[in-house]
Amino acid sequence: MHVIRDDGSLDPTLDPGLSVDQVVALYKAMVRTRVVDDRLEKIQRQGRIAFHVGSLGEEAAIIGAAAALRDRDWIVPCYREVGALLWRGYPLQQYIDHMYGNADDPLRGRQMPDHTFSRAHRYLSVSAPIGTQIPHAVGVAMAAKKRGLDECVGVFFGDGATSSNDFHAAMNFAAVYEAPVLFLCRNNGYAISLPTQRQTATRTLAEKAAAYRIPAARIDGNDVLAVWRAVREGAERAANQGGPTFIELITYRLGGHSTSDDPRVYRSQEETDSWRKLDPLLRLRKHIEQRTAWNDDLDGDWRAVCDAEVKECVRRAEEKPPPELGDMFGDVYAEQPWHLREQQAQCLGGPRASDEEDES
Amino acid sequence: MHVIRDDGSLDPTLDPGLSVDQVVALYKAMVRTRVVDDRLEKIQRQGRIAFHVGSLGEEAAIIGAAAALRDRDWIVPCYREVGALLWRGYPLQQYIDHMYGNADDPLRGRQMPDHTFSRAHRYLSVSAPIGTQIPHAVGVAMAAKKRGLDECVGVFFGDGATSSNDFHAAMNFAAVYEAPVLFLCRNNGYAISLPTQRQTATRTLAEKAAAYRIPAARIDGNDVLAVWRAVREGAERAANQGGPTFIELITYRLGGHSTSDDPRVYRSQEETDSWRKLDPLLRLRKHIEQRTAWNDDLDGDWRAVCDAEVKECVRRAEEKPPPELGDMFGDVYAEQPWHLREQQAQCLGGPRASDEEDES
Amino acid sequence: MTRMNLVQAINSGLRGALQQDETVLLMGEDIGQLGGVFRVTQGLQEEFGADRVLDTPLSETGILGTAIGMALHGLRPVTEIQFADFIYPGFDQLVSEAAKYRYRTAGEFHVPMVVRTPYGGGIRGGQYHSQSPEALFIQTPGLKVVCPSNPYDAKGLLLEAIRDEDPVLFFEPKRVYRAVKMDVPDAPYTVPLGEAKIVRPGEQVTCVAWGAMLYEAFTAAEEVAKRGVDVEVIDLRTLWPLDVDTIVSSVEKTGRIVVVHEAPRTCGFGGELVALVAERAFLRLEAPPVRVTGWDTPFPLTHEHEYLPLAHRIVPALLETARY
Amino acid sequence: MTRMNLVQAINSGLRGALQQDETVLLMGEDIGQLGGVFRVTQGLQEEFGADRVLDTPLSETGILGTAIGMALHGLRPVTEIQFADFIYPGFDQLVSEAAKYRYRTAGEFHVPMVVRTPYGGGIRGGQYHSQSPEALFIQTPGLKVVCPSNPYDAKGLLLEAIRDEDPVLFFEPKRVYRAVKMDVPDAPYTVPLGEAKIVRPGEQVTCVAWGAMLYEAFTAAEEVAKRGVDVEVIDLRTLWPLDVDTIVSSVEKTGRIVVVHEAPRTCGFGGELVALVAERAFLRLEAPPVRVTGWDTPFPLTHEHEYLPLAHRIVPALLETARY
Ligand SMILES: Cc1ncc(C[n+]2csc(CCOP(=O)(O)OP(=O)(O)O)c2C)c(N)n1
Ligand SMILES: Cc1ncc(C[n+]2csc(CCOP(=O)(O)OP(=O)(O)O)c2C)c(N)n1
Ligand SMILES: [Mg+2]
Ligand SMILES: [Mg+2]
Repeated sequence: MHVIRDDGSLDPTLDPGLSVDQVVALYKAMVRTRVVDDRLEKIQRQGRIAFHVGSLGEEAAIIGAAAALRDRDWIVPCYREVGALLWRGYPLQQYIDHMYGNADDPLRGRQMPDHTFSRAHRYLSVSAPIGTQIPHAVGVAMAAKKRGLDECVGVFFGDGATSSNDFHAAMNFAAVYEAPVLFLCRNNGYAISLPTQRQTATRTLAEKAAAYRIPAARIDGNDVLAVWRAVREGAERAANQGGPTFIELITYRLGGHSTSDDPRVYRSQEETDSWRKLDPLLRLRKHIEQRTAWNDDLDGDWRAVCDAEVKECVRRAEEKPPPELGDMFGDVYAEQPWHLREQQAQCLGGPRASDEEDES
Repeated sequence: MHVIRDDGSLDPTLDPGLSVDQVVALYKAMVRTRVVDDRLEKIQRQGRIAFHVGSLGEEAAIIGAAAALRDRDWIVPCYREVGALLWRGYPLQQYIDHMYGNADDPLRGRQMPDHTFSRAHRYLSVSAPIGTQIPHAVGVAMAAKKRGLDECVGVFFGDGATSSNDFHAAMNFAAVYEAPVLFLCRNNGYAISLPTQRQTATRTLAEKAAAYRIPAARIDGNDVLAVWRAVREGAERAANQGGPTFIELITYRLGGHSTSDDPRVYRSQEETDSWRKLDPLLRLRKHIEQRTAWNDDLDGDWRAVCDAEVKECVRRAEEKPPPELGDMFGDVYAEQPWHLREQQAQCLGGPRASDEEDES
Repeated sequence: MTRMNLVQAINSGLRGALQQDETVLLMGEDIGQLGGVFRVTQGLQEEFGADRVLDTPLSETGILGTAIGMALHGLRPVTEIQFADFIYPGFDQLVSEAAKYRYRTAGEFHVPMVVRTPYGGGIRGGQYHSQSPEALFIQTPGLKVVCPSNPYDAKGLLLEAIRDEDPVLFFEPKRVYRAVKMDVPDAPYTVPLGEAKIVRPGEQVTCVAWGAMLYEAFTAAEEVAKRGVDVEVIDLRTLWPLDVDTIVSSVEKTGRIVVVHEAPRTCGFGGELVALVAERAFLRLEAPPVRVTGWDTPFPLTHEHEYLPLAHRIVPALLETARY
Repeated sequence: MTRMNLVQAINSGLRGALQQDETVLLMGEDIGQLGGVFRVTQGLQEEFGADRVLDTPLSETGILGTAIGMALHGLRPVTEIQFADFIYPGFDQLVSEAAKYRYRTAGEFHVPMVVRTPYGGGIRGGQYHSQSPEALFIQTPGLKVVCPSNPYDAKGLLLEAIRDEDPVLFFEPKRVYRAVKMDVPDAPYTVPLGEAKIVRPGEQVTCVAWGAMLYEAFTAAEEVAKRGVDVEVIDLRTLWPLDVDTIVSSVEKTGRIVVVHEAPRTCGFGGELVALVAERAFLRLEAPPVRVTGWDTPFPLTHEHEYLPLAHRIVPALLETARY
């Protein structure tokens, strides 16, 4: 079921009524995310950053959902949703600095690339263990409800995460406490190499919501307006004390799991090619071309703008020094205890690994 | 839906066709379990054993399920199913010795009361953490299947356990690997003090099976023939490569959670009274009274026999010494490593807590 | 001032926190209507409502995971894990998330939560109702670990833990729950984290203990005093961050240390304490450091009093160490 | 004999086990068609079938929990946890079940299973792809813990672990996976558990290490040798049950010990080793025992080479200890 039909027109019965500006903004954000992804993948291959985990092919699911949430709603990310953070206005330079773990990295080089967060953008922190963020989202939603705040929470996770302990606990708690939370399950077909059909015996992931009595929707995650519509509906249910909603966003990971992965080992070129035709950027572009004067030139210009922007950010990021060595010892606790003070002094006063390398 | 109707007759469309001897055997086993429970509760109150967790009111669910499994099938218990173990012929004396943690306790006093097991009776070991046994059952079933053995596995757990990590993982693995396993969920209304309605937002527990694409049945767990029928059906499905089945056995914990609990704090007398009328022993007795010459005298005699048996076991158990002190150091590994050898020697050669008490 | 046992003092602390700070809430299995299996939260749901004293489904992952979320959004959840032995299903949320959230967000987010849990043996609880897993959490940077031994400290440390901006594991010695009574102020007060207490000054041997074993160490010290050995007994109170100075100063004076804990010896906190002392007071040590601990087996039932490092095992350790 | 790196040697060991013993099977995330994220199981599903090399759903609870069940019913599952950092969701099954099953059934049931997992830093893995949680398992009675440093030992220890009747944690130093090559027999062979190896005899300081840090200890020893300090380097290989005699004998000779490990210092295995030595070789110790370890912070990224106890930090520790 599509909101944007194959010919680019909207199904009038489903049209969520976004303005031209709004749909163009969505498209531009999706393209920008894609361009950033491409660039990061390249520089990773050149060994300039350690790692990248991208969202190639999943931009509609991510940005459509982010756009449908209100500014005051929280986003609780998995690790593939930096597009949602950028949509909310997070500075690209800051993201790229983080990718380099340099002195301006908000994480102070303490974590792998793509582990973003921002309180200002109501975006919790990316964590590598699969599923752990899902109960956090429920807790944030419970807190918002207890505090009488009109906020809801959208939590992203993948098909693989539905097998995690945390998914099960979070879904159950959300339903029992009627938490205003949206479970945004990006079913991108794979958990690294494991296809969704072998992750679970169910035919869909949406079926799983029945085990908790949570209403569920199954949506074409490559149709940004279908995503927008479903998420907005869920957000409204949450706002009206209707409790949680589970939304399965059917999409496909067009790239590798991360820059460390080679998907050719476990899936066929034909399969990937067939999904390439369903690229969410293509579907949305067809629509905006119908609705406005978007064309190849404009498209190329925008891509060039985005690429120039990210290249500039990369250039700057590479000029920045690494974080202070002492930064390694901060923020373990609110106040640094004696043992970390001692260890920091010992480390700062001692020899460096780099000295060693110099010697040899 | 009952197999044994309120008047004691059988619904001919559901009658599983058990002989008179078979139903009387079921009844006698259920009564025996009840009598043992009663006696253990009494001696616990007198401080003669540390603890007991009984099955008052749940005998049909437990013994009906055990009886429907074949001898070669495995039972993986929670902690309330000693009735199933006794049904399989486990010596009562051994059970009572275990309750006393004496020298003949098969566990050598290493664990709380009611933590039974028996390889001979294909009954895995009771463990206190809720839910952990459920994936074990799936693993046993997977192993049986891999080894080409015609065995299935029945795993018991409570309503509370459906919230555990292990339940979720086990259900998913069972479905994905089509393991010959029966999930026997005793919904006895409570997880200690938490009523099932607040354990989950679903109306039934059987609904949860849909999340894994496991066929489910919802059964009156106080109707021993309904239990027998459903479990036998599931066992046949498993034997015919039909994979797992989830069976919700609706019953009620007539007693406290354990001898440490006082249920009056969290539930009403009326509620308990109304369930007392649904006591599974009453329903089955009505049936066997119709079918055979069972009467008050026979009933009283059988109870007396059971009580005499358990009293005699208790008497003997109390005469036995505690296990050897050195037993504390065995079976940590297949072979005792140096550090445990040392610690054992140190313990055996050192002073005793009892010496201390003598002194003071 | 009211004469309270440990259960009452903790209950009083929780009540005070709930009264003082509306962001405080309690979560756990059976803590509401039942008041907890040890009755520590008795009456609190009635007083503060099911909205602030939550009976949760049976999931430690759910309790700890949602509590982290609440802590991230302005609340101060005080969770109860029914027995320390049952913390493991939620272990990942504690060590991967609560402990690391501040670090990986450079302080932008943090997790002010408390995990209360009864620990330890001596109540005929066998393998799964007796464990002392404190070392697992001490090894995890980002967590604090507290273990009071008496009602006064328990209330004060608990209130301080609730005010603390970091996740605190609060281990309650269940063997002491009803065994010790003392005068406790009715109003809220705090006892600072990170300060050990010398409960018996002495000159010849330093004996470090906490929780339920503090009493055994004390009893043993009194016992050996009769035989002319003067032991300094230290109640750690906060296990981590440790009050290392109090221990090291004591050992610098006595030259001897005996550490007592219920957990198995190997890789228990005792090893760390011995190592710290060996590193910091090496030249002052006059006898080998000694650990009197649970044995390296699962926790047994029948012989639990031979498993636990009770006074009968501490006494010879103190005597041998003093006479070395 | 083939020249193999660590990945190839483990792969060869797994292949040998699958060939020799039909009760052996492998389970884990992405270990089948992909051959594991580090390619350790490459080709094994193709060779032995999806029935013996199982790609599992994303659940460590499920992997470890069902593996226990299989082990209880006659199989010898060899599980892979993709990174040691992800063992925590399955922690409960290991410490509450695998570790205690034999004890609580007095040997009637037991759990012969292996948990393979890459551990450690140095591959730019940050907080969640670098941890060294061995101490958590060493503290759990009933588990064995192995950590090879080189291809030959890895294959032999793995085959021994698979034959072992108890659950074995098998930590693979991922930093070494492709960094070291040596001749390894193609046929199966075993290296016994519980035996450390003196990889560099020396007279003045004992240096204990394992896994990836063994190389750093060795490099540091060679470095200080140039400055006239003669270090004995011990590769533990099995962490628990420990080969305590080799360590204590060495310290009785040298009077000095430096322990090196990647895990945070506090409550790491180093504390236990220092305590054991302080207890057992007290009168022979001529210098304070020293731990060179990861710092007590979560594992960082950019400065991971300053976090790890690499040779540059071991060298001064050896020199100071020798000159104390
Ligand atoms: C607890 C845990 N186990 C294993 C991993 C390793 N791992 C990282 S991503 C991943 C697959 C996740 O798949 P999915 O949830 O579908 O998300 P996707 O990457 O497809 O967006 C795995 C197994 C992990 N990060 N955490
Ligand atoms: C992981 C874990 N958490 C908490 C407990 C404490 N506990 C023991 S029994 C129980 C309730 C179990 O309820 P249910 O699964 O319905 O089984 P029932 O006792 O009703 O048969 C709880 C919470 C435990 N044993 N394990
Ligand atoms: Mg996926
Ligand atoms: Mg129940």
